[in-house]
Amino acid sequence: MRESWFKRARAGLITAAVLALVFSLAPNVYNNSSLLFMMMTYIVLSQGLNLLYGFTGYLPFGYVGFFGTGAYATALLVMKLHLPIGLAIAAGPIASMIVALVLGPLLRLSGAYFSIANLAASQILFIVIGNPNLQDITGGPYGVKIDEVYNPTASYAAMVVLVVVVTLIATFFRRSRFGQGLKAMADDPVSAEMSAIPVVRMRLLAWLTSAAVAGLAGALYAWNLSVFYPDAVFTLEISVFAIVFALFGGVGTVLGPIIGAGLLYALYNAIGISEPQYFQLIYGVLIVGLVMFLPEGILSLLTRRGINVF
Amino acid sequence: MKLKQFRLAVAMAAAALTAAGAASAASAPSVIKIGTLYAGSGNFAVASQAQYKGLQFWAKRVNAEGGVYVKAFNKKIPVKIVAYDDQSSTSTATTLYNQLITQDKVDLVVSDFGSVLTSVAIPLAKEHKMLLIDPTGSSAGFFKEKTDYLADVSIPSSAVWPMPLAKFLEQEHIKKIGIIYGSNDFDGSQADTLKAEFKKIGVTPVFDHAVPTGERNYTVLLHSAAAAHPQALIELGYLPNDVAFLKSLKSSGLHFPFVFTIFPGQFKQLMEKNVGADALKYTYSYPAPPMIKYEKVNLGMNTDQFVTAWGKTHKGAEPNFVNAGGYNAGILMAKAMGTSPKFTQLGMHQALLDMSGKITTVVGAYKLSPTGAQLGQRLPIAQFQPQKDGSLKTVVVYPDSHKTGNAIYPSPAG
Amino acid sequence: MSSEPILTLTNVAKSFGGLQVLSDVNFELKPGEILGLVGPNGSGKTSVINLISGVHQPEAGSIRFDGAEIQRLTPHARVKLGINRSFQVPKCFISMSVRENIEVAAHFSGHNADIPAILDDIGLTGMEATPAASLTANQQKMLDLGRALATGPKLLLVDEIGAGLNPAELTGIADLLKRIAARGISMIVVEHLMEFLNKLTSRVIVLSAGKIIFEGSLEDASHDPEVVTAFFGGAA
Amino acid sequence: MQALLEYAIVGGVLYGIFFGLVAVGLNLIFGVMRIINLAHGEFVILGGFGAYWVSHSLGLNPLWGLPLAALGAVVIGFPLYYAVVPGLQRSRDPEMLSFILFFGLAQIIDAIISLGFGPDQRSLPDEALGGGTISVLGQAFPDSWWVAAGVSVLAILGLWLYLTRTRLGFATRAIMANRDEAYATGISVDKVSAIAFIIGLALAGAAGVFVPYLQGSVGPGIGNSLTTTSFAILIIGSLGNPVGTLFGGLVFGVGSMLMQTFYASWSDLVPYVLLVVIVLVRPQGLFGKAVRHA
Amino acid sequence: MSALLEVDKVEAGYGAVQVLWGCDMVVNKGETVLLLGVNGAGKTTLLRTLVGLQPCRGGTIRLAGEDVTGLGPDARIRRGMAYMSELGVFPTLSIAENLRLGAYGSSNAEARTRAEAMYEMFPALAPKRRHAAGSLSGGQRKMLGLAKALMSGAEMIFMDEPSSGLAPVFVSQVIETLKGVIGGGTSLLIAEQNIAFLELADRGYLMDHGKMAVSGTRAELESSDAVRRAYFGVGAEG
Repeated sequence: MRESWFKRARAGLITAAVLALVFSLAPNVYNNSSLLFMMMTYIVLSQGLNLLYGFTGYLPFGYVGFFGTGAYATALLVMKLHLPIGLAIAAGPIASMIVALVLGPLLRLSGAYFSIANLAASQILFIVIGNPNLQDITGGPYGVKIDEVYNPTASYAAMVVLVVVVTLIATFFRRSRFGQGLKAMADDPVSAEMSAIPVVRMRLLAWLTSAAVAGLAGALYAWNLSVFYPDAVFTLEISVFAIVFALFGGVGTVLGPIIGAGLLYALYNAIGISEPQYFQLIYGVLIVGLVMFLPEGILSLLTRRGINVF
Repeated sequence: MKLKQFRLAVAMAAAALTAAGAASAASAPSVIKIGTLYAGSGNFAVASQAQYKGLQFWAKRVNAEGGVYVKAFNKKIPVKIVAYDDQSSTSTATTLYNQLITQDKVDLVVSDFGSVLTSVAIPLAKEHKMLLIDPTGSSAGFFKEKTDYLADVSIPSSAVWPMPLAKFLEQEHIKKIGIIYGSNDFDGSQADTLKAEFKKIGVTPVFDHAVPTGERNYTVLLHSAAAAHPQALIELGYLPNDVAFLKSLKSSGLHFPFVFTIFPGQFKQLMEKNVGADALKYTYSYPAPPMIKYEKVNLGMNTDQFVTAWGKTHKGAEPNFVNAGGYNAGILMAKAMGTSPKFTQLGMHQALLDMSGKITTVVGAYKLSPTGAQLGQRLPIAQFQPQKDGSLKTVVVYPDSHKTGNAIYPSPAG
Repeated sequence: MSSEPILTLTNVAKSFGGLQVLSDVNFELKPGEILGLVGPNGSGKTSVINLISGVHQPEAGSIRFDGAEIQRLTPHARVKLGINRSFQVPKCFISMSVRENIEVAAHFSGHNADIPAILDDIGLTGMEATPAASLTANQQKMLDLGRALATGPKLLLVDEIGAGLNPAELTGIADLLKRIAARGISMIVVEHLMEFLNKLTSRVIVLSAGKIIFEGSLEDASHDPEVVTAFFGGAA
Repeated sequence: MQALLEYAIVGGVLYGIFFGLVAVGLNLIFGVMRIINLAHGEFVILGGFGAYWVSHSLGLNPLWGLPLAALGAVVIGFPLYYAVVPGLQRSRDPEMLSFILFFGLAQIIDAIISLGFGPDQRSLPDEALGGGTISVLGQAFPDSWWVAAGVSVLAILGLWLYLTRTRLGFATRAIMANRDEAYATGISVDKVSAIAFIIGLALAGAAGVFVPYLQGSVGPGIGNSLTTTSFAILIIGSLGNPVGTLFGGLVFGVGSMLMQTFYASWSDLVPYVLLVVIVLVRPQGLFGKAVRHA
Repeated sequence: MSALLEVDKVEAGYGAVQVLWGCDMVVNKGETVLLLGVNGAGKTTLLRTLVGLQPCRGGTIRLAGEDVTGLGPDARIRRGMAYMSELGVFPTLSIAENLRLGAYGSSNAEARTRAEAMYEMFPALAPKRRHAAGSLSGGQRKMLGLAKALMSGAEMIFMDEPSSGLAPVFVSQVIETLKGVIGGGTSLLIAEQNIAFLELADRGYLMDHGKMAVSGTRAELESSDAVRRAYFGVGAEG
């Protein structure tokens, strides 16, 4: 009855392959690899956010908290314990999942309350990590420096892999029973329970997955940046960008966040490079315009015409 | 096929790059491109734009004279500044630094103001083997190992800033000291240095509090500090912290015999406008050029000339320290281009090292360490002493080599 | 069929914000039996369904299903044990198609549901791909029932399924519920419409202000003075 | 130690009352329109720049910034409301979309301030609000703090009177209680909401007048922290209740000042920790009365 | 008698679902009309469409001869409609405040006079005027909802299920109260599933599946087989 797993995953596999190809070849054409790296980072973050918001309806304003946690976990393990970079990176998502578990009770809140409480949680993480009293542990306000493992090529390659992995996770969410269950929960949690869906557990699972994605992105970002201060990985801007990009593309789909982040981040940089004086102004106007005229995201141009978007 | 052509193009571009890197006199560029970033908004906007203005000021002057003399080509070449707005964001700064290096293929990169926005450029510069001209990124952490790709040209490493302050306090036998400092690299490292220096002479601060970098409310803190009865209260913050601190101090009605803040010495006009001359009187700061004058310079303009020239191009405005820092970065780059036999990053770095200890500019003696740290240009200590007409005179009270008057200690109340 | 009750409620009580909605509720249900649950608006009928299905948890008393206490179990765990329900206001997954609505329930309950048969039961054959959002209110009601059937329930709680249906539809749904019961599925049917209930069962429980005031046949209920007062008050 | 404690408490009360004013406009807008005004802090800053302009360019007392804030709120708020709010409310997820829209608006306001005034901090003369100190319980605080707290109390009291004593105020609360029922009652929901929006902006602007006094200076770029702190305060208090917001401000002010006195570097944590604890333990806020839903 | 409300082929719905299918209806001045129908028949949607809370997708609605189809609810209510929803009150507002809002378009003095009249009509509310409406019992809330609707002084009042959520003893109370309202020159359109309300009505309509199935005088409806069939589900099989 049901299509084979391959058939269901096909669109995801193609998308992942295209992304891998594009980002592997792009540095040959346009060698500002930092920009490409940041674009991938935002694709991953928007997609990670989409896993939560697009499939469960919880919008985490404080998503950057997981990103920063992952970045710091990796950097500190390299700095303090001299772990090999691979192991340190693996610790990034683990750390952010631990944070997500601790913050699990926030999922009891709804709507704006969840979002704002999550924002507060990310600020708490930032203030604690950047606090001078914890300087010996976290580096405090001095930030971290792991330039001994700095490797832009390898970290770039790792981010390409992460883009692929996240695309596949999103495909799983979009095309699997698990994802269908999440959608059902978002539609109606009571009815979902009555369909034997373990609502609380699955919501937590989506939350942990989303956190792990941000943690891993943070870990790779830390590796790629190698010298940074706490606010570089805890700035609210990262949450806001991920949210704006995901919504711009269209949440609840796989392609939406990819297109949203890719297009809007490219546009952001195009404005920044061509019109530096009016950078902020133009970007602000653009965002306001998007929400007013395309509130359902750019993919709604297709879905409105009845085209089913992957 | 297409891919083949593409590969060929890439290979050729790479070859061209290598050739440009090892450039000989073969082909002189029509302009020298200097890439930099500034913050149009955000936390660092004020200082960042001041530094950018200084650099622009230099470029304008150099171009008015037909460009910068490049020894490798034995001719003057005009300079062009390529600048982007990083909005005080490190991630935006990262991509824009890379844009300057990889797309605009600038000849030299000048980092944005301060350690935070400089930090992300350091690994990028190293990766692309570009010399990073760092006017104001002074975090001690940057200068731990030898590098050919970093040169802090305009202000000393923040760890050495407070050395004269510590010495001065020791000289004045001030032992009960209170410190309030911001939780950031710039202020934290100064506080650490101060405390380490005090420890050497057996002094432990009677009041020692880190505050959040965004702290703007000092009224209650000042009251707590007063309860410890310090002979000297030192506040180490960013510009908005200093403004809030001095305003709170004035309106609180509290009085300390000795008060030190960082920024009035660098942005005197701005501080006077914000907190009023009354709030600044008898306080101490690091006087930076143009407040202290370096008459005998052997590169570029001396302080007075700089102030005059700046006024001419900026409707009579008085430059601040960071303006001078931006200008200083320009003249040092020019000097490096004018002396290096090869127009390469390594060549210019070597030239900058060779100048070390031999040059004095508008911001003072220039001394570059092999790790890229700036060791010259120590900031003296000055006190703002009120004059009869109500204006404030900046009196350098330490060290003796720059001294223009005696400190009035304890400062009179009221 | 054993004569052991499949469901037993003992001294069940529930209140919301200080308002006692149910007190001292006791009754049993035998396998394959259909029990009517009637009472005026606000008498606590839906609360009984909510407590059995786990949407709410009782403050006191016990609920035993198939020999085990279930009052502390989550709703989805109870679904897996074989309890399901329909909702008075149908709660379909509106972002999904008809088929997906049923599939998702079948999948998560682990029940190997015969989806075409269910679609046939609920009269939505041929509409598998229709988005649930564009079904009529009555079709959504049927889909809600189909979703419940897809989990392979042993006990089905039916909440006011007749409301808004015309006589022909009511007859149809009564027949359907009878067919379902004939498969050995026990049922509690909350209903306003006595005639409708009459087609399904003779055994009813009457609730009033959160208490059971009558248990017996529908026929007897209509002659019970307490029931008549509770139902028709002074208005009829 | 006792003196320090007293000083921190009195200071915290004054500071907290002022922050009640900072947050109350956000509360009103969130309560009535269910939109998240992420540009709230920017409107506070605009008020600060307005006062600076009044004082610096017109040579007037900065308190003239208060009527200017009201006027500005009408001029900006009225077209802004009709341009964005009704559209947002028709959308799929107004709360979340408003978050992005107002983030964009914050960017625009920031950019306009930067282009118009430059990036510098601006302060106002202390003398304009007295310049001396006033002591209570032997604890001296600058005149400007007392003026700010006084104006804040009056503004919040005024809002409370508006909400509880006037027909439009009833209508405003009715919309907070149930928008649909408000429509059904014949309330011109859009007009009443627009007025609430304007009042919210005016209160933010009024708070901005005192920012240079309580924060030393005003400058573009402090908007974010003002907005997040305001959110914390309105949730510590209660949604829709101006008196609750005042109370939330007090909890924040006293908490922060006590923390600053004893563990200064952690004082930033106060609003956020309070917020998280309160939403988990008592989501209706400290001041909210649970309404029974029968 | 002249027609106050004329409803002509009104259509409405939510999203992809159409609920109302060409509904026609007339309410004359001073008349009480009962809109009967079981749950889900479309009564609430019709009322919401008439008062402007739900967009009208087709047909016209006229009040006193004026086409109000395109007006918003506030404009319609200003023209003399009032609506008592199933919820009926603002739970967080006091009783006095609820009443004041009922007379939203009137002056303070006028509202005060009418409120006093309401406290007379509903004496149970008078001592609680400063209490939150949320603290009232279900029956009292219905009273308040009715009083709030009456406060407007509207010529045409729509009531959605005044009996819902009430114990039978309260239902009769509501009916008694409504008897006091009728005859004051106000037109009432009462949507109910409780047939007991028929005793109040001059005429009635029966809705079924979003359509007007039957209409007639009270006597006609009482004796109508169609009503029995559709409504009680009896008689269908003979």
